[in-house]
Amino acid sequence: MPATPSTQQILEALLFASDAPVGLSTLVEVLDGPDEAAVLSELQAMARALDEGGRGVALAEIAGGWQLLSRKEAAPWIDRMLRSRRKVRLSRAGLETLAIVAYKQPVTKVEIDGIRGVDSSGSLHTLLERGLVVIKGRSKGVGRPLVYATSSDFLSYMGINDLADLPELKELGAVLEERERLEMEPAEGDEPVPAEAVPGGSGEGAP
Amino acid sequence: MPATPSTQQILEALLFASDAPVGLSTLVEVLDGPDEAAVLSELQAMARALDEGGRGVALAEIAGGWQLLSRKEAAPWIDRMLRSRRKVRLSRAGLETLAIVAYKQPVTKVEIDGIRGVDSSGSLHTLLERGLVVIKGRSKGVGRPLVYATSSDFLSYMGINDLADLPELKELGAVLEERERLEMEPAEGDEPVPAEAVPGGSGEGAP
Amino acid sequence: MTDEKVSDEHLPMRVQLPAFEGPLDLLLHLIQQDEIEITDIPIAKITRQYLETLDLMHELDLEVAGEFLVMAATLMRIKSRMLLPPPITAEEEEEDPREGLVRQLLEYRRFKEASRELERMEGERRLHFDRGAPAQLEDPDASELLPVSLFRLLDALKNVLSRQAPVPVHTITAEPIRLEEAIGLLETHLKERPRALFEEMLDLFVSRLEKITAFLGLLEMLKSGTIQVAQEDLFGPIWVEWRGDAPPENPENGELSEGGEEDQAPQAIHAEEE
Repeated sequence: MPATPSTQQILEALLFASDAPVGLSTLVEVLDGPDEAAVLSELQAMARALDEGGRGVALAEIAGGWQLLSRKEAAPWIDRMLRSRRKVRLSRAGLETLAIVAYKQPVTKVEIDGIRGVDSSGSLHTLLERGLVVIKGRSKGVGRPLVYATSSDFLSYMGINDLADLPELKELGAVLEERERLEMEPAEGDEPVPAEAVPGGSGEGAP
Repeated sequence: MPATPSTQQILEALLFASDAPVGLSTLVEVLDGPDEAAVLSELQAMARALDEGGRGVALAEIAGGWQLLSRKEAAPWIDRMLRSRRKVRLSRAGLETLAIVAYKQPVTKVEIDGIRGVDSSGSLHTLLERGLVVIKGRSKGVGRPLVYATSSDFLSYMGINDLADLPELKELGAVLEERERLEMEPAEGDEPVPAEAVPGGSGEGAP
Repeated sequence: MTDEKVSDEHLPMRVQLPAFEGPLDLLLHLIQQDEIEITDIPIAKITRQYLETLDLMHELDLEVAGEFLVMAATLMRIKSRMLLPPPITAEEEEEDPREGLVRQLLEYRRFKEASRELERMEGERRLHFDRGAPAQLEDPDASELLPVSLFRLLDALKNVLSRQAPVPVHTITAEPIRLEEAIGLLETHLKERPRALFEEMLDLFVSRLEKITAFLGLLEMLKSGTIQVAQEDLFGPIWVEWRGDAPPENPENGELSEGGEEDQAPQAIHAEEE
């Protein structure tokens, strides 16, 4: 390695030294030379090179920054090495609560409980404790209840860059629209709705 | 990347994800295929490839194990990155003291010590230094002790606009108390709660 | 009303009962199991199955949360309303008694499905490991504090209060004041009244020890340039003036003299203190 490392080398070293996403602006600032566009194209080149070079790590754009991550194909071996040193996965209750917060944020606990039909204190506690959900402030509504939102750790936890990267629940919109249409129609007794009028029961791949 | 990763790839991923140098014997055990001599020669090949490829990282044998490290030539940049991002965590004692000041302000040190049951000079000092807490004046009480309050920096530190936005204990009561008991088992409900704790199913108005 | 297959009335008496997140989860399960259209629930049948499941949960010694019972009552109420004859006037459109429940089920199902999607993403992300040994700076004179969430703050308060230390014996020993506390108090005071008499400032401090500390504080502030000290004539009163965080070399205020007096003033106070 030459005395003065190349941008590519510095970038790799920087990303390598970090266990969390590093923002593009931080990289630009630290490199103190190439502009944003240049750094971005270096990053893209690095991502490609890592993909093509048959390497054990990959460069991902996540939670608004760049981070090196091990390749998923190596997961079984890493699991074996780290054994139990990992955080447990979220419970079903936790995931339900998280989904409501993610899609309806900012949201109050009363709203969450209402949708789940069950008290969500325990799951909310876990989500707050793990930093995936934060108290965002207060709603303007009556009694000014606290509102909850997802954190940037949530993005990183889900491996996405942005809330807009959450899968769009087209089907949900469809369900509601369908409901509204049904409500418009005169209620013809209890006539069953044709099956295809209502999206199927399970959430299989929406287009 | 092929479905079955190469030994080289697995090795890189293992060394990347490990939080300490990994011993040769551990690597052999985790790989569960090639023998010690083979793994050693893979490691040596990887070290050479990283050296010759002008890469930002290097593979080194330290403390009886193998570890991937950023190249030392990149150290100044890494230092700069860490410095720009470097943040310290408020200690537990500091956080407790801050919580008491936030919720009981204006409050004297004797009161804080009384609540915490220990001397809080150190934490109070840190909080003053950090500008999260300020001396508000003197109490009218015996000895005219100093009284402490939170600063405006505290508000921005917590991400709120107003002290009134601080959540109250009773407001978050159940969420604070109730830890999901499962954690281990991914499919279980929230802890049962008395019926009146949950609005009859739908999310009707706040208290 | 819809065809309720009376034949198929046995609940699957599996020993293993799936864990239900709540009454809505259980209802969805029953509906899905019978392949019933969610918008047209055969309420009598579902109610029966629901109650049977609750019984089973009791038998299996599972805790049945209150919400399950609330839902049972709701189901029975809907059932009885369904039995009422339809309104006589055709104009008067009565809402289907199941309407509210259906809406709730659909809404819940939306998020249940979303949660499966999140679960998939979580699983996918967990295959990728973060760097295990990130670089760290050694010197701990850190510049910035990591943000703390409101939850952590409140949690800390809760912990502290639940520890509830024994009420301390109130011995009124003078609390030794720290230098930075003294400076803090002086600053607060000076921000309100930017020009004050030296003696007046020291009066803020009670004990002799505190006064000395305050004096050291003033020295410190002088050094850092946040205050200026001036004496109008040789044995006249000494004034302290607040200069904020402006750099010390900025002699704009003509009325306050700079230079040697800064050294002199503290001396005067010092003499007085002795």
